[in-house]
Amino acid sequence: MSETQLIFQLSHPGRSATSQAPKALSDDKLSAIPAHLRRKQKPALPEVSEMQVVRHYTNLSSKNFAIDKQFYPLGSCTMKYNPRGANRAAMLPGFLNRHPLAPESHSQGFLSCMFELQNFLKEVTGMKGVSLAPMAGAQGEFAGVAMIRAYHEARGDDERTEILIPEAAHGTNPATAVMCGYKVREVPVGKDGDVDLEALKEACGPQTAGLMMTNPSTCGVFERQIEAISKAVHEAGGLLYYDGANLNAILGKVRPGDMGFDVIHMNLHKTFATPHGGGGPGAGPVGVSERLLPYLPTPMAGQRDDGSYHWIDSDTLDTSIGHLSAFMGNAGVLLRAYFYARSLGREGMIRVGEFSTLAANYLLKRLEAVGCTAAYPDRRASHEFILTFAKEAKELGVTAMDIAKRLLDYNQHAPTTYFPLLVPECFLIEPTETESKEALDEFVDAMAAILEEARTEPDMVKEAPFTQPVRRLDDVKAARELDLTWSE
Amino acid sequence: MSETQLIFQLSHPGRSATSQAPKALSDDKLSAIPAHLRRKQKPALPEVSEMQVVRHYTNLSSKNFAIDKQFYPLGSCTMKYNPRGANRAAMLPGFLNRHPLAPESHSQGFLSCMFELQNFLKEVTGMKGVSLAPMAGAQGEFAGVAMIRAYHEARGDDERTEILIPEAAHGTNPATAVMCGYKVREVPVGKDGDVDLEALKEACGPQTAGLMMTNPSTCGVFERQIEAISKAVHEAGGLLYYDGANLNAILGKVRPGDMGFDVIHMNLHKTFATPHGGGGPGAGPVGVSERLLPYLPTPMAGQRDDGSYHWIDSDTLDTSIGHLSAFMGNAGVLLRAYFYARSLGREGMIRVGEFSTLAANYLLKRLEAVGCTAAYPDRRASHEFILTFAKEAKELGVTAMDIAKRLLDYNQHAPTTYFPLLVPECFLIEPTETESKEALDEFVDAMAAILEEARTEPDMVKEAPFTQPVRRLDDVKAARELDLTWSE
Amino acid sequence: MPYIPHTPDDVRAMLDAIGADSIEDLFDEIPAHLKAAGKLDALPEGLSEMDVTRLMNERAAMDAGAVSFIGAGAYQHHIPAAVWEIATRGEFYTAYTPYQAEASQGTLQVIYEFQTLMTRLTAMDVSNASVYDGASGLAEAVLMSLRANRKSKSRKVLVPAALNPRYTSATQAIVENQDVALETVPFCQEKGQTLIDALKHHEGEDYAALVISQPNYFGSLEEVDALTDWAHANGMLVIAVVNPTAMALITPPGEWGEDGADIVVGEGQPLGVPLSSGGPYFGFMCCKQKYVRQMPGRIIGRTVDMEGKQGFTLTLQAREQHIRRSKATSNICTNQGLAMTAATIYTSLLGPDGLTNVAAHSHANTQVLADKLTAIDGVERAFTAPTFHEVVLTLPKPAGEVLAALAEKDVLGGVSLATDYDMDNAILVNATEVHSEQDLQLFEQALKEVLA
Amino acid sequence: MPYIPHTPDDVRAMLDAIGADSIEDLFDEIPAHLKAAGKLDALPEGLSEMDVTRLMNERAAMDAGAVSFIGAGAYQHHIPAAVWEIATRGEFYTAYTPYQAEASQGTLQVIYEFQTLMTRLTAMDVSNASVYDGASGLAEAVLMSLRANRKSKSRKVLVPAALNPRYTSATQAIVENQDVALETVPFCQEKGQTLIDALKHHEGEDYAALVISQPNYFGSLEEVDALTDWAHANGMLVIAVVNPTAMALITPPGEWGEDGADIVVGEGQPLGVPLSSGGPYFGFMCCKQKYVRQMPGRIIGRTVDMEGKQGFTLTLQAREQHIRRSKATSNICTNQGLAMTAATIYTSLLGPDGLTNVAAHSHANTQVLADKLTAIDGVERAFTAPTFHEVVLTLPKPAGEVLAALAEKDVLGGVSLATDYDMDNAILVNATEVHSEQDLQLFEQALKEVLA
Ligand SMILES: Cc1ncc(COP(=O)(O)O)c(C=O)c1O
Ligand SMILES: Cc1ncc(COP(=O)(O)O)c(C=O)c1O
Repeated sequence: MSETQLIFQLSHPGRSATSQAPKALSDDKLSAIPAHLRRKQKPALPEVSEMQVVRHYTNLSSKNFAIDKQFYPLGSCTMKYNPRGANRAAMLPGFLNRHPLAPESHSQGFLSCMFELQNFLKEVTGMKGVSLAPMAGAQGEFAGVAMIRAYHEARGDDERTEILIPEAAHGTNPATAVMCGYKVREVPVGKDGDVDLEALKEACGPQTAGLMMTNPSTCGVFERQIEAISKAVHEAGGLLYYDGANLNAILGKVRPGDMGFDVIHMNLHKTFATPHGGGGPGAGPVGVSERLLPYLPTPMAGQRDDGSYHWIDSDTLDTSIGHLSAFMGNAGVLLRAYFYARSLGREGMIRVGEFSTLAANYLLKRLEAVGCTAAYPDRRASHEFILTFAKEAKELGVTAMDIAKRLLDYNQHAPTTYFPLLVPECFLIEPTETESKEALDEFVDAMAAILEEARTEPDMVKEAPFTQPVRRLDDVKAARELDLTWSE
Repeated sequence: MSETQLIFQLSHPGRSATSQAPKALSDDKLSAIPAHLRRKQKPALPEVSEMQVVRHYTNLSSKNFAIDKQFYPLGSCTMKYNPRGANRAAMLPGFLNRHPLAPESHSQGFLSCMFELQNFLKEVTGMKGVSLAPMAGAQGEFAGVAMIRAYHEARGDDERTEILIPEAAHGTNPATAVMCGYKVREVPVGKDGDVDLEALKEACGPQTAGLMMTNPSTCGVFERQIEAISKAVHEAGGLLYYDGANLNAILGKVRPGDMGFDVIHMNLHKTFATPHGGGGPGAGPVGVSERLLPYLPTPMAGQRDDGSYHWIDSDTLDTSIGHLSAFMGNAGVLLRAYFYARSLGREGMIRVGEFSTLAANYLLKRLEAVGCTAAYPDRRASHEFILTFAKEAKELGVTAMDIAKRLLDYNQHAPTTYFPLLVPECFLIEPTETESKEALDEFVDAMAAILEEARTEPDMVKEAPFTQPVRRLDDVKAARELDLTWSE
Repeated sequence: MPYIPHTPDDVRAMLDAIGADSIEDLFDEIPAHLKAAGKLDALPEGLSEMDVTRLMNERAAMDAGAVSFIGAGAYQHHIPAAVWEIATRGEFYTAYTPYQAEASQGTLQVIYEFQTLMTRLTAMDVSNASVYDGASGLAEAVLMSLRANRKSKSRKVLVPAALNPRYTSATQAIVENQDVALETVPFCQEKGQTLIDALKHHEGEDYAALVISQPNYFGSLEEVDALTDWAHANGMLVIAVVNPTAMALITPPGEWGEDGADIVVGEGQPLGVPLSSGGPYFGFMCCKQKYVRQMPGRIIGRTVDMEGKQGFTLTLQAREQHIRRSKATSNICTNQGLAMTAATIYTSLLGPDGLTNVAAHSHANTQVLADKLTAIDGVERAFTAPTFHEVVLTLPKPAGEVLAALAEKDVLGGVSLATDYDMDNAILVNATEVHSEQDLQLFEQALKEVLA
Repeated sequence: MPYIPHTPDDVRAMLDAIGADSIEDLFDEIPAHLKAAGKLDALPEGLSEMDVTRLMNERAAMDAGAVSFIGAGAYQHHIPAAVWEIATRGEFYTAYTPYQAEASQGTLQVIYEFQTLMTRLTAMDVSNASVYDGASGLAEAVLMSLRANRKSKSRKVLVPAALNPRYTSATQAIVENQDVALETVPFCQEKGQTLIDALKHHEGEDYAALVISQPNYFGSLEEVDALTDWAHANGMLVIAVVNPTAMALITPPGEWGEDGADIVVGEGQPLGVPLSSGGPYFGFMCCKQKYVRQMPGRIIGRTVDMEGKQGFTLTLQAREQHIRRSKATSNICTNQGLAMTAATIYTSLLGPDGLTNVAAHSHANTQVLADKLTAIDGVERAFTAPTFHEVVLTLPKPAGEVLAALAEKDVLGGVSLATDYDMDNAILVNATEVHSEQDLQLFEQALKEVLA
């Protein structure tokens, strides 16, 4: 069947989707380009008809799981419903056709949305200032740690070389610290999912630039000692970075600013319901406390006394860590987040934390009841929680990976697997507030069935999936015999 | 799995997609509605969340074959590529939000498109006037035959009670004649697919109001005696109706007006590439010769001397057969057709007939080469052609229906089956000009494989399909135990 | 070549397989002197997608920008973004009639759900899968009533004058070919309703059906119970013409009078279909179970497959033209499937509460608008009957003149009743949930200026 | 509750299963005095989809209506309708990173095709699946060059002054944290190009890489062969920053000089991504095979499944942060997948000829525009080097003033070079295939009036 062909295999010399481009120009119109700079051979792009393209990518799309089609409880990713109204609004021609360098006279509509969004984010996080510039969570982290660095440097406090990171942290945290020129010191996490406070205190010192942490943590529990941690780091002269990937859990309940964080990033593609696009784009705005205001990345939207809006750029904010991209960030994502914020409003925001937490705790209890093992059975779940299949792996030879693959056969996207690293054979499960109780129950039913299968037909489970476009893939071959582009 | 549930089965009392509608109003705002006219119980519509709706209908959509996904050679339906640009243009807010009764001052953009489209259609058909009002082919037929009736009546020629229709004709033709108050007399078709001219001549008489025919006919061949037929009917005082469902075959090659037809309808959802929408909407404009101009259905777009556009309605054209719908027809379909006409232009229009005919003749020859039986082996195919599986049905017990179902397993939509009625066990196959040679070859391969299966595993073929969301359905049960709405 | 994939090599190979020298040879059965090749001089040159798009952008922009209060059978409502983002998915948008049921379960289930939705909205037993629009749907209903009313031999149907005149004229244009006559029932000039009194003198006469419009063209609510019972008492079927949004608030036709209406039709456009200059909309059509075999149009049934699994399929095809040809209930073939799909998504999204809120806001906004406008000197409500979301106002000046002056101010103030009802100074005005307080004020202000 | 499906009954049942009395109880591990409940006073009330849509319609309309000639790194091109109709299909739009390969073959194959497309456009060996944008991509490339250039111990990279200043500043902001220094190479004030002469005095010094921008910020075409060979001769890697549309006409970096560029980055926006105020765009990144393990970002490989069937999967993950954590090549995680998907569809739709035509029309239109504008008294081309689709013009008045006056006439006449290059009277102007002859005349006319 044609679906597995590559677009290049459909190519046929001389074919083209003629009406998609202007007609050919005679070569004399190109005489201003010196011959030695002209491309010798046209690029070997596919030569296909319009219908072939439409059919090819329509068919490819149907080989994806997606929130619009399946429950997708990918922990730490907040795969909630992406309102279609947000897509329509962000795709309005006035927004789509606006050049990023359009003059302010022709940007008041867009700027007003950005200005308000900054304010909404300040309010829900309890921070003093927000910049929307970072293009994803990791870039938000980068901006945050770069601000911490700029802060210390501005004070001449330049012995600080280390960032503390709990071992459960997401990989972007240590990678970011390094990108900002810091060494990483990992802090152990206790049996109950909270940071080992004593170890942390020991790690703190004059070399400590700051601590990066997520709360609720990537263990799916709320870090109860947050105030003690904050105190320890601050007393050592370090700053507190909040990785906002899990903000969904506490929206409207606790604010990072109130917990003592100095700088945070938010993942709008998680908490603010913007789509994940098969890998992106996201948006990772940063919020800061008073003392980091001067360092926020530019540009930001500002408002004049007469109510008009303007850009705040590095020329006026010359202490800024600067631009992180050519223009102003992922504007289209920000517009979708703006739509979401306006449709939720105050009451809606508060409900997000409540109902995502309700869903997670319900799902956890039900899964425990059908025989799953919680990693932190004595803790409340936040908006997500961890199961461990260490027992199944040992006793039945059925791993978390096997169960994940088998879930696909039940038309359920698998949760995040093998993260955080400190829990063996784990699932990080995040149902979100937008899934119905029935959807949660169906997932429980699937898990119960799979656990039964693991006991009775472990070999079958180890060979799953059976219903997807491909069977389990040979990742080793993929890495050993690199095949990264197609050739005839 | 959840896909087979009905939207009603997802319903949960009190659930709703809250942001999709305005907030509830207090009952006193409704006090102007007398209590005895108020609905007692709210209608039992589904109570579901926004995501449930999006997920449900997204998943349902994936249970369809469609041109965007498969080759779809449904004879007589011209399933060609539907340009996505046409969809975008027709969905522009200025068009979508225009009320059908908006004043002409606020309709010049829309009217200009309609006026030009009328002219394009006149030109490609060789007719003297065109009305865009009919909403599909069958309504176009209705308008056409109603005009024939109005013409005879206006001349006091009211003994004409019969419409002649070749037996190969589409069911809408006789049904239309009856809706216009005529009796139907069927005219036999010869072994070569042409009308039996002698029989036709015999059938003509003072009772003949007109003849409805398709050319190329629904036998997939060009009616070679068209001029003789035209002469016979005209001499008997009848008018000639052209069913334009097959216009794709001759676009730019022959014009119905030049063949002597007095009135025609076009299926823009076929020839002009507008989408078929899972059953519609279409658009069935009618074109007429000089003498039927006074009877065209209203409204039509006209142009004033100053270049501005206006509506021609029944108040100014009081001989019109009138309105066929509340407003002006399927405007959105007409805009898509307009887009298509503008992007094809003159040269493009001519190519349609050429390449749809090329594709059909190629496919026919290749299918014959792999063992298929053509119904009219000595004729050129038009843009479509007929295969008959009478031999397979008799010798192997494998019917056209079985082969059609098995094609689905090969990811090919089946051609039209069992039409026209006069050819036993037939496929009417229309590949269209937008399918690549490779797509045609794949269909040939599938057919060759199925013919082989019919010989070696006929029972398997009779049980096909195997790969679709359901196996073969019990149509008898469906008709006997009517289950037309869902109840708890 | 736009949309045509064949390269010169392909063409050569295909012609070789056919055994023809040129494409032109394939047309050798066509009498040479009929060929039009090279004739299409009135067609412009083909344009790229970019150029057609630019052209149509300009055209569309010409018609945009006004605030409209025109209703008269087509209504502005907020259409959730999900509706058309899903309806225009290729799988719905580029499929055709589900003749191959196994490969069309998506569309088939949508229709089955649609049928269920419509019967629940109207409180009827069965529904078809759409007819062209509300007006042609009424014509189908009239013809159907002749077939269904076995007690009557009449080819006459009673139609209220207060019915949308576009429905009357389209129905007339369609049914007169079969010598069916529509007789008009006048409305009460004071109330703007159809009164039993006006029917009295038809008692004892044979009519196949009485048409009842709820609300009627003036936006007035009819006394449907009395009308229904009167019709049934006089051997007529009742054909209800209803607004689907109104159904959320108003007694549905299945519950009118003792026995309910027999056939229900209406314009489905308010259920998620944009105004779009008049189409594509869709007509919905429901009836009592006993008349289902007389109903035109496609009907989907639920059944099982070879393995007993639930599935959906076209059923009762013996009513349709592709099977029964000249004996069919109608000639309709291609219907308004995509608009019906959109309506199914819309109605599911709104649910009972959402649709009720839309109806309630439309009603309330129209009341507010009428109050604002009638506060202007010389502007008055024409009728006293309660209304749903449309109202007739009389003006101190000719309607045409006033509407033209309003249009100059980019306010489309409704439709004139001058031509259709000889009410020279009357306009029919509608508001829905999409009209904000500012919109209403804009109209008020503009009318004040125009009448000043 | 918008987007939340739970009814009071559901909530009760769920709490019962948990064994909690109220939702509030679920937060009992959070220190009470930290709780913010009821605090979000600065947030407005929630609005319906209709109201937010209306609001954003109004905002969007405020920014529409001008004709723009601004380029400077983001370019208007016609985007075929198919591109975003397909890219926003739920299956692409609402999926995430293809961690479960078997359930993500759609996205994975798209990326594999994208990788192939980009390597063919740039004539390089391998490509990743996108970085944030062109500017941050350059920062990644600079960091990568330090890892890749084994011969160099330097933490310095040479960057032309004629590079887009936004790229320079973003790169600076990102790499300076790791003590990497960018050294500027001046451009020739007459030609608007980076000349070998300007590099001569760096010979013998240790730099990890030389950045070459083709075209450069002024739209000028650089003598890339000489620059590339010079860099290689001096032990530096070559980082090419290219415009992807230009690739259809201009020698691709893989063919520069003797050995070709080593790393290629650029802004992918021109390939089917709307201007959209600056994002989401996507940065593309290609390199020679031997450096693939130093490349940041996702990479997809083709492999086989258990049954030997072709399939696609994430590969070389050991470069990425989720595996290697602090040893990763970059911290990038979420990338610009959807924009990359759109670009894949766009590039496939246009094909080699279509993209060539787009490039050619953009070039030719810019030439025509420059000719028209320089026919005005006092307006001149600032530089003599050949240009692709952007050109610097000097005006008889300060650029800021002129641009503001043009904007008043709804003509966005380009960007000023005053701040970035102290060229007070210079503007950078772009035209593409979307500009019609009328658009160009409009600019000409407006500029005449402004300068009159
Ligand atoms: C806990 C945590 N932190 C940071 C990130 C990085 O965010 P992004 O992927 O948007 O760069 C993620 C996302 O995957 C995450 O889960
Ligand atoms: C030959 C022929 N005539 C008429 C029609 C009726 O057209 P429509 O379905 O648009 O009413 C068809 C369509 O199916 C057809 O194939």
